[in-house]
Amino acid sequence: MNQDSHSSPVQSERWVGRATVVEVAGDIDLHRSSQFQQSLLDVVDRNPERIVVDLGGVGYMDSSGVASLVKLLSRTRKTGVGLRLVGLTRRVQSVFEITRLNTVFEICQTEEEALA
Amino acid sequence: MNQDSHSSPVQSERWVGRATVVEVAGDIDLHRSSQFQQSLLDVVDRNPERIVVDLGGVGYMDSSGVASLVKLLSRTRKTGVGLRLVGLTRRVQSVFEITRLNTVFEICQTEEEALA
Amino acid sequence: MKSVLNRPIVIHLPSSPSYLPVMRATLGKLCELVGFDRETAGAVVLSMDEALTNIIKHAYGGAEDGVIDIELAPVGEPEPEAVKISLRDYGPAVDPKKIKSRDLDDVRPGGLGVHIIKKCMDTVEYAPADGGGTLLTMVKKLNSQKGKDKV
Amino acid sequence: MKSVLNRPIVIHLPSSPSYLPVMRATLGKLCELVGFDRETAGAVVLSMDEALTNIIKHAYGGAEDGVIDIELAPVGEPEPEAVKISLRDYGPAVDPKKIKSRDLDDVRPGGLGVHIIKKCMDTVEYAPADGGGTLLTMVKKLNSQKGKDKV
Ligand SMILES: Nc1ncnc2c1ncn2[C@@H]1O[C@H](COP(=O)(O)OP(=O)(O)O)[C@@H](O)[C@H]1O
Ligand SMILES: Nc1ncnc2c1ncn2[C@@H]1O[C@H](COP(=O)(O)OP(=O)(O)O)[C@@H](O)[C@H]1O
Repeated sequence: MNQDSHSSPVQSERWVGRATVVEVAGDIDLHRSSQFQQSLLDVVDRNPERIVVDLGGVGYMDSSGVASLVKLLSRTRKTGVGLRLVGLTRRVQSVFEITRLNTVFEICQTEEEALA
Repeated sequence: MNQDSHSSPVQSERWVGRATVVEVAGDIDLHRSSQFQQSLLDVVDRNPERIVVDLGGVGYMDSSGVASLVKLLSRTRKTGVGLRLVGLTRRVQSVFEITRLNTVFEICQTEEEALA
Repeated sequence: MKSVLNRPIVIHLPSSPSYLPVMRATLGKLCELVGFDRETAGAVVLSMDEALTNIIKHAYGGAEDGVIDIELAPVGEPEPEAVKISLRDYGPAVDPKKIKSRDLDDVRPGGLGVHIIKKCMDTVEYAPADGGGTLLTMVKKLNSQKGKDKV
Repeated sequence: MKSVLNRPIVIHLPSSPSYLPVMRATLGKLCELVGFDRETAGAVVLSMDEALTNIIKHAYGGAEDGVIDIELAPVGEPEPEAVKISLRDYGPAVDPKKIKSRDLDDVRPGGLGVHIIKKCMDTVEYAPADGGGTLLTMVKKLNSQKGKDKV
Protein backbone atom coordinates (compact mmCIF):
# COMPACT_ATOMS: atom_id res chain seq x y z
CA MET A 1 0.00 0.00 0.00
CA ASN A 2 1.35 3.43 -0.80
CA GLN A 3 0.68 6.79 0.69
CA ASP A 4 -0.58 8.40 -2.48
CA SER A 5 -3.74 6.41 -2.64
CA HIS A 6 -4.53 4.60 0.53
CA SER A 7 -3.34 6.32 3.67
CA SER A 8 -4.58 9.58 5.13
CA PRO A 9 -3.23 12.77 3.53
CA VAL A 10 -2.50 14.08 7.03
CA GLN A 11 0.58 12.16 8.10
CA SER A 12 1.22 13.72 11.50
CA GLU A 13 0.31 16.56 13.81
CA ARG A 14 2.85 18.16 16.10
CA TRP A 15 2.32 20.82 18.74
CA VAL A 16 4.73 23.72 19.05
CA GLY A 17 3.47 25.69 22.03
CA ARG A 18 -0.13 26.59 21.22
CA ALA A 19 0.38 26.16 17.48
CA THR A 20 0.02 22.88 15.69
CA VAL A 21 1.98 21.80 12.61
CA VAL A 22 0.08 19.46 10.31
CA GLU A 23 2.17 17.46 7.87
CA VAL A 24 0.47 16.45 4.65
CA ALA A 25 1.76 13.92 2.12
CA GLY A 26 0.81 12.33 -1.19
CA ASP A 27 -1.28 13.51 -4.11
CA ILE A 28 -4.45 15.35 -3.12
CA ASP A 29 -7.21 14.88 -5.67
CA LEU A 30 -10.91 13.99 -5.71
CA HIS A 31 -10.04 10.55 -4.35
CA ARG A 32 -8.47 11.91 -1.18
CA SER A 33 -9.79 15.45 -0.72
CA SER A 34 -12.80 14.65 1.49
CA GLN A 35 -10.59 12.72 3.89
CA PHE A 36 -8.10 15.58 3.72
CA GLN A 37 -10.82 18.12 4.56
CA GLN A 38 -12.16 16.05 7.45
CA SER A 39 -8.69 15.67 8.97
CA LEU A 40 -8.10 19.42 8.68
CA LEU A 41 -11.40 20.30 10.35
CA ASP A 42 -10.61 17.83 13.14
CA VAL A 43 -7.48 19.87 13.82
CA VAL A 44 -9.55 23.02 14.38
CA ASP A 45 -11.61 21.14 16.96
CA ARG A 46 -8.49 20.68 19.08
CA ASN A 47 -8.44 24.46 19.61
CA PRO A 48 -4.96 25.48 18.55
CA GLU A 49 -4.10 29.17 18.41
CA ARG A 50 -2.55 28.67 15.02
CA ILE A 51 -2.51 25.93 12.39
CA VAL A 52 0.52 25.52 10.16
CA VAL A 53 -0.19 23.21 7.23
CA ASP A 54 3.05 21.78 5.87
CA LEU A 55 2.47 20.75 2.25
CA GLY A 56 6.10 19.73 1.65
CA GLY A 57 5.11 16.12 0.97
CA VAL A 58 2.42 17.01 -1.54
CA GLY A 59 3.67 16.61 -5.08
CA TYR A 60 0.29 17.16 -6.67
CA MET A 61 -2.88 18.98 -5.67
CA ASP A 62 -5.91 19.82 -7.75
CA SER A 63 -8.85 22.13 -7.07
CA SER A 64 -10.55 19.62 -4.79
CA GLY A 65 -7.53 19.74 -2.49
CA VAL A 66 -7.53 23.53 -2.71
CA ALA A 67 -11.24 23.50 -1.84
CA SER A 68 -10.46 21.58 1.36
CA LEU A 69 -7.97 24.25 2.34
CA VAL A 70 -10.45 27.03 1.52
CA LYS A 71 -12.98 25.28 3.74
CA LEU A 72 -10.37 25.18 6.51
CA LEU A 73 -9.62 28.86 5.96
CA SER A 74 -13.23 29.93 6.41
CA ARG A 75 -13.54 27.75 9.51
CA THR A 76 -10.39 29.22 11.06
CA ARG A 77 -11.52 32.76 10.23
CA LYS A 78 -14.82 32.09 11.96
CA THR A 79 -13.16 30.73 15.08
CA GLY A 80 -10.28 33.22 15.16
CA VAL A 81 -7.55 30.65 14.60
CA GLY A 82 -4.44 31.63 12.63
CA LEU A 83 -3.71 29.63 9.46
CA ARG A 84 -0.46 29.46 7.54
CA LEU A 85 0.71 27.25 4.72
CA VAL A 86 4.33 26.20 4.31
CA GLY A 87 6.49 23.98 2.11
CA LEU A 88 4.55 24.38 -1.13
CA THR A 89 6.19 22.47 -3.94
CA ARG A 90 6.37 24.22 -7.28
CA ARG A 91 3.36 22.41 -8.68
CA VAL A 92 1.22 23.16 -5.65
CA GLN A 93 2.39 26.79 -5.65
CA SER A 94 1.27 27.11 -9.26
CA VAL A 95 -2.26 25.86 -8.46
CA PHE A 96 -2.52 28.61 -5.87
CA GLU A 97 -1.29 31.14 -8.41
CA ILE A 98 -3.68 30.02 -11.15
CA THR A 99 -6.63 30.29 -8.74
CA ARG A 100 -5.22 33.53 -7.26
CA LEU A 101 -5.50 32.02 -3.79
CA ASN A 102 -1.83 32.79 -3.15
CA THR A 103 -3.03 36.27 -2.15
CA VAL A 104 -5.75 34.90 0.13
CA PHE A 105 -3.72 32.39 2.13
CA GLU A 106 -0.71 33.30 4.26
CA ILE A 107 2.01 31.30 2.55
CA CYS A 108 5.38 31.07 4.32
CA GLN A 109 8.77 29.90 3.12
CA THR A 110 9.90 28.15 6.30
CA GLU A 111 8.30 26.60 9.36
CA GLU A 112 10.14 29.14 11.55
CA GLU A 113 8.48 31.95 9.63
CA ALA A 114 5.09 30.24 9.89
CA LEU A 115 5.48 29.85 13.65
CA ALA A 116 6.87 33.36 14.26
CA MET B 1 12.94 17.53 -25.85
CA ASN B 2 13.94 15.05 -23.20
CA GLN B 3 16.67 12.48 -23.12
CA ASP B 4 14.41 9.50 -22.62
CA SER B 5 12.87 9.64 -26.01
CA HIS B 6 14.69 11.88 -28.40
CA SER B 7 18.42 12.07 -27.81
CA SER B 8 20.99 9.33 -28.28
CA PRO B 9 21.25 6.77 -25.48
CA VAL B 10 25.03 7.23 -25.54
CA GLN B 11 25.57 10.58 -23.87
CA SER B 12 29.34 10.75 -23.87
CA GLU B 13 32.52 8.81 -24.46
CA ARG B 14 35.64 9.44 -22.45
CA TRP B 15 39.09 7.93 -22.86
CA VAL B 16 41.06 6.77 -19.84
CA GLY B 17 44.35 5.60 -21.27
CA ARG B 18 43.51 2.96 -23.84
CA ALA B 19 40.12 2.26 -22.31
CA THR B 20 36.99 4.16 -23.15
CA VAL B 21 34.12 4.85 -20.78
CA VAL B 22 30.74 5.12 -22.51
CA GLU B 23 27.99 6.86 -20.55
CA VAL B 24 24.46 5.81 -21.33
CA ALA B 25 21.29 7.60 -20.24
CA GLY B 26 17.51 7.33 -20.53
CA ASP B 27 15.18 4.40 -21.00
CA ILE B 28 16.41 1.78 -23.46
CA ASP B 29 13.53 0.04 -25.19
CA LEU B 30 12.53 -0.92 -28.74
CA HIS B 31 12.31 2.76 -29.61
CA ARG B 32 15.94 3.45 -28.81
CA SER B 33 17.74 0.12 -28.90
CA SER B 34 18.84 0.17 -32.53
CA GLN B 35 20.41 3.60 -32.07
CA PHE B 36 21.96 2.29 -28.85
CA GLN B 37 23.42 -0.72 -30.62
CA GLN B 38 24.81 1.37 -33.47
CA SER B 39 26.50 3.78 -31.06
CA LEU B 40 28.04 0.86 -29.17
CA LEU B 41 29.40 -0.78 -32.31
CA ASP B 42 30.85 2.58 -33.39
CA VAL B 43 32.85 2.56 -30.16
CA VAL B 44 34.45 -0.79 -31.07
CA ASP B 45 35.55 0.73 -34.39
CA ARG B 46 37.66 3.26 -32.50
CA ASN B 47 39.87 0.36 -31.33
CA PRO B 48 39.94 0.74 -27.56
CA GLU B 49 41.62 -1.95 -25.48
CA ARG B 50 38.67 -2.01 -23.17
CA ILE B 51 35.12 -0.64 -23.22
CA VAL B 52 33.43 0.30 -19.96
CA VAL B 53 29.69 0.86 -20.42
CA ASP B 54 28.35 3.03 -17.62
CA LEU B 55 24.62 2.36 -17.28
CA GLY B 56 24.18 4.64 -14.26
CA GLY B 57 21.80 6.91 -16.15
CA VAL B 58 19.59 4.09 -17.38
CA GLY B 59 16.47 3.76 -15.24
CA TYR B 60 14.83 1.23 -17.50
CA MET B 61 16.04 -1.35 -19.97
CA ASP B 62 14.15 -4.15 -21.66
CA SER B 63 15.35 -7.15 -23.67
CA SER B 64 15.94 -5.06 -26.78
CA GLY B 65 18.48 -3.00 -24.83
CA VAL B 66 20.01 -6.19 -23.47
CA ALA B 67 20.19 -7.53 -27.03
CA SER B 68 22.25 -4.49 -28.07
CA LEU B 69 24.70 -5.23 -25.27
CA VAL B 70 24.87 -8.93 -26.23
CA LYS B 71 25.63 -7.87 -29.78
CA LEU B 72 28.41 -5.64 -28.44
CA LEU B 73 29.71 -8.52 -26.33
CA SER B 74 30.02 -10.88 -29.28
CA ARG B 75 31.71 -8.15 -31.34
CA THR B 76 34.22 -7.40 -28.57
CA ARG B 77 34.91 -11.10 -28.07
CA LYS B 78 35.62 -11.46 -31.76
CA THR B 79 38.01 -8.50 -31.80
CA GLY B 80 39.65 -9.22 -28.44
CA VAL B 81 38.42 -6.05 -26.75
CA GLY B 82 37.61 -6.11 -23.03
CA LEU B 83 34.03 -5.24 -22.03
CA ARG B 84 32.77 -4.30 -18.59
CA LEU B 85 29.46 -2.92 -17.39
CA VAL B 86 29.18 -0.57 -14.46
CA GLY B 87 26.57 1.47 -12.60
CA LEU B 88 23.62 -0.87 -13.08
CA THR B 89 20.51 0.48 -11.37
CA ARG B 90 18.41 -2.03 -9.49
CA ARG B 91 15.90 -2.39 -12.31
CA VAL B 92 18.58 -2.93 -14.93
CA GLN B 93 20.40 -5.37 -12.65
CA SER B 94 17.21 -7.39 -12.33
CA VAL B 95 16.80 -7.70 -16.12
CA PHE B 96 20.31 -9.18 -16.26
CA GLU B 97 19.41 -11.59 -13.46
CA ILE B 98 16.13 -12.69 -15.05
CA THR B 99 17.92 -13.43 -18.32
CA ARG B 100 20.90 -14.94 -16.46
CA LEU B 101 23.22 -12.62 -18.39
CA ASN B 102 24.67 -11.36 -15.11
CA THR B 103 26.96 -14.40 -15.29
CA VAL B 104 27.94 -13.73 -18.91
CA PHE B 105 28.85 -10.05 -18.65
CA GLU B 106 31.59 -8.69 -16.42
CA ILE B 107 29.60 -6.41 -14.15
CA CYS B 108 31.55 -4.08 -11.86
CA GLN B 109 30.48 -1.99 -8.88
CA THR B 110 32.65 1.05 -9.57
CA GLU B 111 34.41 2.66 -12.49
CA GLU B 112 37.75 2.16 -10.72
CA GLU B 113 37.10 -1.58 -10.57
CA ALA B 114 36.02 -1.59 -14.22
CA LEU B 115 39.20 0.19 -15.26
CA ALA B 116 41.52 -1.87 -13.01
CA MET C 1 13.42 1.68 -34.77
CA LYS C 2 12.61 5.17 -36.06
CA SER C 3 9.07 6.01 -35.20
CA VAL C 4 6.83 8.98 -34.79
CA LEU C 5 4.37 10.24 -32.24
CA ASN C 6 1.43 11.21 -34.39
CA ARG C 7 -1.46 8.94 -33.54
CA PRO C 8 -3.99 9.08 -30.69
CA ILE C 9 -4.17 6.82 -27.66
CA VAL C 10 -7.81 5.96 -26.97
CA ILE C 11 -8.82 5.04 -23.43
CA HIS C 12 -12.06 3.93 -21.81
CA LEU C 13 -11.79 4.85 -18.15
CA PRO C 14 -14.08 3.90 -15.25
CA SER C 15 -15.70 7.04 -13.76
CA SER C 16 -14.02 6.43 -10.43
CA PRO C 17 -11.67 8.84 -8.64
CA SER C 18 -9.35 5.87 -7.96
CA TYR C 19 -8.09 5.98 -11.52
CA LEU C 20 -7.13 9.66 -11.61
CA PRO C 21 -3.48 9.05 -10.63
CA VAL C 22 -3.15 6.52 -13.46
CA MET C 23 -4.42 9.00 -16.04
CA ARG C 24 -2.14 11.70 -14.70
CA ALA C 25 0.84 9.38 -15.12
CA THR C 26 -0.23 8.50 -18.66
CA LEU C 27 -0.70 12.06 -19.85
CA GLY C 28 2.34 13.32 -17.95
CA LYS C 29 4.60 10.90 -19.82
CA LEU C 30 2.95 11.65 -23.17
CA CYS C 31 3.47 15.40 -22.62
CA GLU C 32 7.11 14.74 -21.83
CA LEU C 33 7.54 12.77 -25.07
CA VAL C 34 5.77 15.48 -27.07
CA GLY C 35 8.35 17.90 -25.70
CA PHE C 36 6.56 19.99 -23.07
CA ASP C 37 8.65 21.33 -20.22
CA ARG C 38 7.84 20.09 -16.72
CA GLU C 39 5.79 23.10 -15.76
CA THR C 40 3.61 23.10 -18.85
CA ALA C 41 3.16 19.34 -18.69
CA GLY C 42 1.98 19.82 -15.11
CA ALA C 43 -0.59 22.39 -16.21
CA VAL C 44 -1.91 20.11 -18.97
CA VAL C 45 -2.16 17.18 -16.56
CA LEU C 46 -3.95 19.37 -14.01
CA SER C 47 -6.45 20.44 -16.67
CA MET C 48 -7.30 16.88 -17.60
CA ASP C 49 -7.60 15.95 -13.92
CA GLU C 50 -10.00 18.86 -13.32
CA ALA C 51 -12.08 17.91 -16.35
CA LEU C 52 -12.25 14.24 -15.30
CA THR C 53 -13.19 15.31 -11.78
CA ASN C 54 -16.03 17.41 -13.20
CA ILE C 55 -17.28 14.51 -15.29
CA ILE C 56 -17.24 12.20 -12.26
CA LYS C 57 -19.03 14.78 -10.09
CA HIS C 58 -21.42 16.47 -12.50
CA ALA C 59 -22.01 14.16 -15.45
CA TYR C 60 -22.15 10.95 -13.39
CA GLY C 61 -23.13 12.43 -10.00
CA GLY C 62 -20.43 10.39 -8.32
CA ALA C 63 -21.55 7.07 -9.80
CA GLU C 64 -18.42 4.99 -10.38
CA ASP C 65 -19.87 2.59 -12.93
CA GLY C 66 -19.85 5.07 -15.80
CA VAL C 67 -17.26 5.21 -18.56
CA ILE C 68 -15.25 8.19 -19.75
CA ASP C 69 -13.88 7.99 -23.28
CA ILE C 70 -10.50 9.67 -23.47
CA GLU C 71 -8.42 10.47 -26.52
CA LEU C 72 -4.88 11.71 -26.03
CA ALA C 73 -3.50 12.88 -29.36
CA PRO C 74 -0.11 14.30 -30.21
CA VAL C 75 -0.82 16.68 -33.10
CA GLY C 76 1.56 17.79 -35.86
CA GLU C 77 3.82 16.40 -38.59
CA PRO C 78 6.56 15.26 -38.69
CA GLU C 79 7.14 16.29 -35.07
CA PRO C 80 4.27 16.91 -32.64
CA GLU C 81 3.42 20.57 -32.11
CA ALA C 82 0.55 20.19 -29.67
CA VAL C 83 -1.41 17.75 -27.59
CA LYS C 84 -5.17 17.42 -28.00
CA ILE C 85 -7.23 15.91 -25.21
CA SER C 86 -10.81 14.81 -25.84
CA LEU C 87 -13.04 13.65 -22.99
CA ARG C 88 -16.50 12.30 -23.63
CA ASP C 89 -19.06 11.36 -21.00
CA TYR C 90 -22.46 9.69 -21.29
CA GLY C 91 -24.16 11.83 -18.64
CA PRO C 92 -27.33 13.89 -19.06
CA ALA C 93 -27.09 16.54 -21.76
CA VAL C 94 -25.87 19.85 -20.36
CA ASP C 95 -25.90 23.27 -21.98
CA PRO C 96 -22.22 24.07 -22.66
CA LYS C 97 -22.98 27.69 -21.72
CA LYS C 98 -23.75 26.52 -18.19
CA ILE C 99 -20.22 25.18 -17.78
CA LYS C 100 -18.38 28.26 -16.67
CA SER C 101 -16.06 29.44 -13.95
CA ARG C 102 -17.22 31.64 -11.11
CA ASP C 103 -15.89 34.97 -9.83
CA LEU C 104 -12.55 34.19 -8.20
CA ASP C 105 -12.87 37.10 -5.75
CA ASP C 106 -15.67 35.28 -4.00
CA VAL C 107 -13.45 33.00 -1.89
CA ARG C 108 -15.31 29.76 -1.23
CA PRO C 109 -14.59 26.07 -1.70
CA GLY C 110 -15.25 24.75 -5.20
CA GLY C 111 -15.95 26.36 -8.52
CA LEU C 112 -12.31 26.52 -9.62
CA GLY C 113 -12.00 23.63 -12.06
CA VAL C 114 -13.27 25.31 -15.21
CA HIS C 115 -11.18 28.39 -14.44
CA ILE C 116 -8.04 26.27 -14.13
CA ILE C 117 -8.77 24.46 -17.40
CA LYS C 118 -9.33 27.69 -19.35
CA LYS C 119 -6.26 29.29 -17.83
CA CYS C 120 -3.94 26.37 -18.57
CA MET C 121 -5.07 25.22 -22.03
CA ASP C 122 -4.97 27.12 -25.34
CA THR C 123 -8.40 26.08 -26.54
CA VAL C 124 -11.28 24.56 -24.56
CA GLU C 125 -14.53 23.55 -26.16
CA TYR C 126 -17.57 21.86 -24.64
CA ALA C 127 -20.14 20.43 -27.04
CA PRO C 128 -23.06 18.01 -26.86
CA ALA C 129 -21.78 14.60 -28.02
CA ASP C 130 -23.45 12.54 -30.73
CA GLY C 131 -25.76 10.13 -28.99
CA GLY C 132 -25.87 11.98 -25.67
CA GLY C 133 -23.43 13.27 -23.09
CA THR C 134 -20.80 15.95 -23.45
CA LEU C 135 -17.58 16.13 -25.46
CA LEU C 136 -14.81 18.32 -24.12
CA THR C 137 -11.92 19.07 -26.45
CA MET C 138 -8.86 20.93 -25.26
CA VAL C 139 -5.57 21.70 -26.97
CA LYS C 140 -2.19 22.82 -25.67
CA LYS C 141 0.44 23.92 -28.17
CA LEU C 142 4.16 23.46 -27.66
CA ASN C 143 4.84 27.02 -28.72
CA SER C 144 2.45 28.44 -26.14
CA GLN C 145 4.79 27.35 -23.37
CA LYS C 146 6.04 30.14 -21.16
CA GLY C 147 9.33 31.52 -22.36
CA LYS C 148 8.37 30.95 -25.97
CA ASP C 149 6.57 33.49 -28.13
CA LYS C 150 2.86 33.06 -28.58
CA VAL C 151 1.88 32.59 -32.21
CA MET D 1 -14.90 10.16 -2.02
CA LYS D 2 -14.57 6.48 -1.11
CA SER D 3 -13.96 4.50 -4.23
CA VAL D 4 -12.59 1.18 -5.30
CA LEU D 5 -10.15 -0.09 -7.87
CA ASN D 6 -12.06 -2.96 -9.40
CA ARG D 7 -12.76 -2.11 -13.02
CA PRO D 8 -10.57 -2.39 -16.12
CA ILE D 9 -8.96 0.42 -18.06
CA VAL D 10 -9.30 -0.28 -21.79
CA ILE D 11 -6.75 1.24 -24.16
CA HIS D 12 -6.33 1.25 -27.92
CA LEU D 13 -2.65 1.87 -28.56
CA PRO D 14 -0.89 2.61 -31.87
CA SER D 15 1.59 -0.17 -32.70
CA SER D 16 4.51 2.23 -32.54
CA PRO D 17 7.52 1.94 -30.22
CA SER D 18 7.12 5.66 -29.44
CA TYR D 19 4.23 4.92 -27.13
CA LEU D 20 5.96 2.30 -24.98
CA PRO D 21 7.11 4.80 -22.31
CA VAL D 22 3.52 6.04 -21.96
CA MET D 23 2.17 2.54 -21.36
CA ARG D 24 4.93 1.81 -18.86
CA ALA D 25 3.97 4.93 -16.92
CA THR D 26 0.29 3.95 -16.99
CA LEU D 27 0.80 0.40 -15.77
CA GLY D 28 3.49 1.39 -13.29
CA LYS D 29 1.10 3.77 -11.54
CA LEU D 30 -1.75 1.24 -11.62
CA CYS D 31 0.51 -1.42 -10.06
CA GLU D 32 1.46 1.06 -7.32
CA LEU D 33 -2.22 1.73 -6.57
CA VAL D 34 -3.01 -1.99 -6.54
CA GLY D 35 -0.33 -2.32 -3.88
CA PHE D 36 2.65 -3.94 -5.59
CA ASP D 37 6.08 -3.11 -4.23
CA ARG D 38 8.47 -1.24 -6.55
CA GLU D 39 10.39 -4.31 -7.61
CA THR D 40 7.34 -6.37 -8.50
CA ALA D 41 5.70 -3.43 -10.25
CA GLY D 42 8.89 -3.12 -12.30
CA ALA D 43 8.70 -6.78 -13.30
CA VAL D 44 5.04 -6.47 -14.34
CA VAL D 45 5.79 -3.34 -16.37
CA LEU D 46 8.75 -5.06 -18.02
CA SER D 47 6.53 -8.01 -18.96
CA MET D 48 3.96 -5.79 -20.65
CA ASP D 49 6.73 -3.89 -22.44
CA GLU D 50 8.21 -7.16 -23.74
CA ALA D 51 4.80 -8.37 -24.89
CA LEU D 52 4.03 -5.07 -26.66
CA THR D 53 7.48 -5.16 -28.28
CA ASN D 54 6.76 -8.66 -29.58
CA ILE D 55 3.40 -7.57 -30.98
CA ILE D 56 5.01 -4.62 -32.76
CA LYS D 57 7.83 -6.78 -34.15
CA HIS D 58 6.12 -10.09 -34.85
CA ALA D 59 2.38 -9.47 -35.20
CA TYR D 60 2.72 -6.20 -37.13
CA GLY D 61 6.21 -6.68 -38.59
CA GLY D 62 7.18 -3.19 -37.49
CA ALA D 63 4.20 -1.47 -39.14
CA GLU D 64 3.22 1.44 -36.90
CA ASP D 65 -0.32 1.87 -38.15
CA GLY D 66 -1.73 -1.15 -36.35
CA VAL D 67 -3.68 -1.04 -33.12
CA ILE D 68 -3.07 -2.98 -29.92
CA ASP D 69 -6.06 -3.43 -27.62
CA ILE D 70 -4.95 -3.35 -24.01
CA GLU D 71 -6.96 -4.11 -20.91
CA LEU D 72 -5.43 -3.35 -17.53
CA ALA D 73 -7.61 -4.84 -14.83
CA PRO D 74 -7.20 -4.77 -11.07
CA VAL D 75 -8.77 -8.04 -9.91
CA GLY D 76 -10.33 -8.81 -6.53
CA GLU D 77 -13.03 -7.58 -4.13
CA PRO D 78 -13.20 -5.44 -2.10
CA GLU D 79 -9.46 -4.77 -2.42
CA PRO D 80 -7.49 -5.76 -5.53
CA GLU D 81 -5.49 -8.97 -5.17
CA ALA D 82 -3.94 -9.09 -8.62
CA VAL D 83 -3.53 -7.27 -11.88
CA LYS D 84 -4.62 -8.85 -15.16
CA ILE D 85 -3.15 -7.58 -18.41
CA SER D 86 -4.75 -8.52 -21.73
CA LEU D 87 -3.11 -7.60 -25.03
CA ARG D 88 -4.81 -8.26 -28.31
CA ASP D 89 -3.31 -7.76 -31.75
CA TYR D 90 -4.85 -8.03 -35.23
CA GLY D 91 -1.80 -9.64 -36.86
CA PRO D 92 -1.70 -12.91 -38.80
CA ALA D 93 -2.84 -15.93 -36.78
CA VAL D 94 0.07 -17.62 -35.03
CA ASP D 95 0.20 -21.00 -33.34
CA PRO D 96 0.51 -20.23 -29.60
CA LYS D 97 2.87 -23.21 -29.30
CA LYS D 98 5.32 -21.35 -31.57
CA ILE D 99 5.60 -18.53 -29.07
CA LYS D 100 8.27 -19.83 -26.76
CA SER D 101 11.53 -18.82 -25.20
CA ARG D 102 14.85 -20.16 -26.40
CA ASP D 103 17.66 -21.85 -24.51
CA LEU D 104 19.27 -19.13 -22.39
CA ASP D 105 22.70 -20.80 -22.47
CA ASP D 106 22.98 -19.96 -26.14
CA VAL D 107 24.13 -16.36 -25.68
CA ARG D 108 22.94 -14.32 -28.64
CA PRO D 109 20.97 -11.13 -29.13
CA GLY D 110 17.21 -11.56 -29.00
CA GLY D 111 14.91 -14.34 -27.96
CA LEU D 112 14.59 -13.23 -24.35
CA GLY D 113 11.18 -11.54 -24.27
CA VAL D 114 8.98 -14.60 -23.76
CA HIS D 115 11.37 -15.92 -21.13
CA ILE D 116 11.14 -12.64 -19.19
CA ILE D 117 7.35 -12.61 -19.37
CA LYS D 118 7.02 -16.19 -18.11
CA LYS D 119 9.54 -15.59 -15.36
CA CYS D 120 7.90 -12.39 -14.09
CA MET D 121 4.19 -13.16 -14.34
CA ASP D 122 2.16 -15.82 -12.50
CA THR D 123 0.11 -16.95 -15.48
CA VAL D 124 0.72 -16.31 -19.18
CA GLU D 125 -1.64 -17.51 -21.86
CA TYR D 126 -1.53 -16.98 -25.62
CA ALA D 127 -4.67 -17.80 -27.57
CA PRO D 128 -6.06 -17.07 -31.03
CA ALA D 129 -8.41 -14.08 -30.70
CA ASP D 130 -11.99 -14.08 -31.97
CA GLY D 131 -11.91 -12.52 -35.41
CA GLY D 132 -8.16 -12.98 -35.97
CA GLY D 133 -4.96 -12.03 -34.24
CA THR D 134 -3.64 -13.16 -30.89
CA LEU D 135 -4.85 -12.55 -27.35
CA LEU D 136 -2.25 -12.64 -24.59
CA THR D 137 -3.53 -12.74 -21.03
CA MET D 138 -1.17 -12.44 -18.07
CA VAL D 139 -1.82 -12.20 -14.37
CA LYS D 140 0.33 -11.14 -11.45
CA LYS D 141 -0.97 -11.72 -7.92
CA LEU D 142 -0.15 -9.48 -4.99
CA ASN D 143 0.61 -12.45 -2.80
CA SER D 144 3.18 -13.82 -5.25
CA GLN D 145 5.47 -10.89 -4.48
CA LYS D 146 8.86 -11.86 -3.16
CA GLY D 147 8.94 -11.86 0.62
CA LYS D 148 5.34 -13.02 0.82
CA ASP D 149 4.26 -16.64 0.91
CA LYS D 150 3.09 -18.21 -2.29
CA VAL D 151 -0.50 -19.45 -2.07
N1 LIG E 1 -18.75 17.59 -17.39
C1 LIG E 1 -19.71 18.41 -16.88
N2 LIG E 1 -21.02 18.08 -17.00
C2 LIG E 1 -21.98 18.90 -16.50
N3 LIG E 1 -21.73 20.06 -15.86
C3 LIG E 1 -20.45 20.44 -15.71
C4 LIG E 1 -19.38 19.63 -16.19
N4 LIG E 1 -18.24 20.28 -15.90
C5 LIG E 1 -18.57 21.41 -15.25
N5 LIG E 1 -19.89 21.52 -15.12
C6 LIG E 1 -20.64 22.67 -14.51
O1 LIG E 1 -19.75 23.78 -14.42
C7 LIG E 1 -19.67 24.25 -13.07
C8 LIG E 1 -18.29 24.79 -12.76
O2 LIG E 1 -17.35 23.72 -12.65
P1 LIG E 1 -16.03 23.90 -11.78
O3 LIG E 1 -15.44 25.23 -12.12
O4 LIG E 1 -15.15 22.76 -11.99
O5 LIG E 1 -16.51 23.98 -10.27
P2 LIG E 1 -17.18 22.86 -9.34
O6 LIG E 1 -17.08 21.56 -10.02
O7 LIG E 1 -16.38 22.91 -8.08
O8 LIG E 1 -18.59 23.33 -9.15
C9 LIG E 1 -20.07 23.06 -12.21
O9 LIG E 1 -20.60 23.45 -10.97
C10 LIG E 1 -21.11 22.37 -13.11
O10 LIG E 1 -22.39 22.95 -12.95
N1 LIG F 1 2.74 -11.46 -30.54
C1 LIG F 1 3.40 -12.40 -31.25
N2 LIG F 1 2.94 -12.76 -32.46
C2 LIG F 1 3.62 -13.68 -33.19
N3 LIG F 1 4.73 -14.30 -32.79
C3 LIG F 1 5.24 -13.98 -31.60
C4 LIG F 1 4.61 -13.03 -30.76
N4 LIG F 1 5.33 -12.92 -29.61
C5 LIG F 1 6.36 -13.77 -29.73
N5 LIG F 1 6.32 -14.43 -30.91
C6 LIG F 1 7.28 -15.49 -31.36
O1 LIG F 1 8.00 -15.98 -30.23
C7 LIG F 1 9.42 -15.86 -30.45
C8 LIG F 1 10.14 -15.56 -29.14
O2 LIG F 1 9.90 -14.21 -28.73
P1 LIG F 1 10.95 -13.49 -27.80
O3 LIG F 1 11.34 -14.41 -26.70
O4 LIG F 1 10.37 -12.19 -27.36
O5 LIG F 1 12.23 -13.23 -28.69
P2 LIG F 1 12.45 -12.29 -29.98
O6 LIG F 1 11.26 -11.41 -30.12
O7 LIG F 1 13.70 -11.55 -29.67
O8 LIG F 1 12.60 -13.26 -31.12
C9 LIG F 1 9.56 -14.77 -31.49
O9 LIG F 1 10.75 -14.89 -32.22
C10 LIG F 1 8.30 -14.97 -32.34
O10 LIG F 1 8.51 -15.98 -33.30
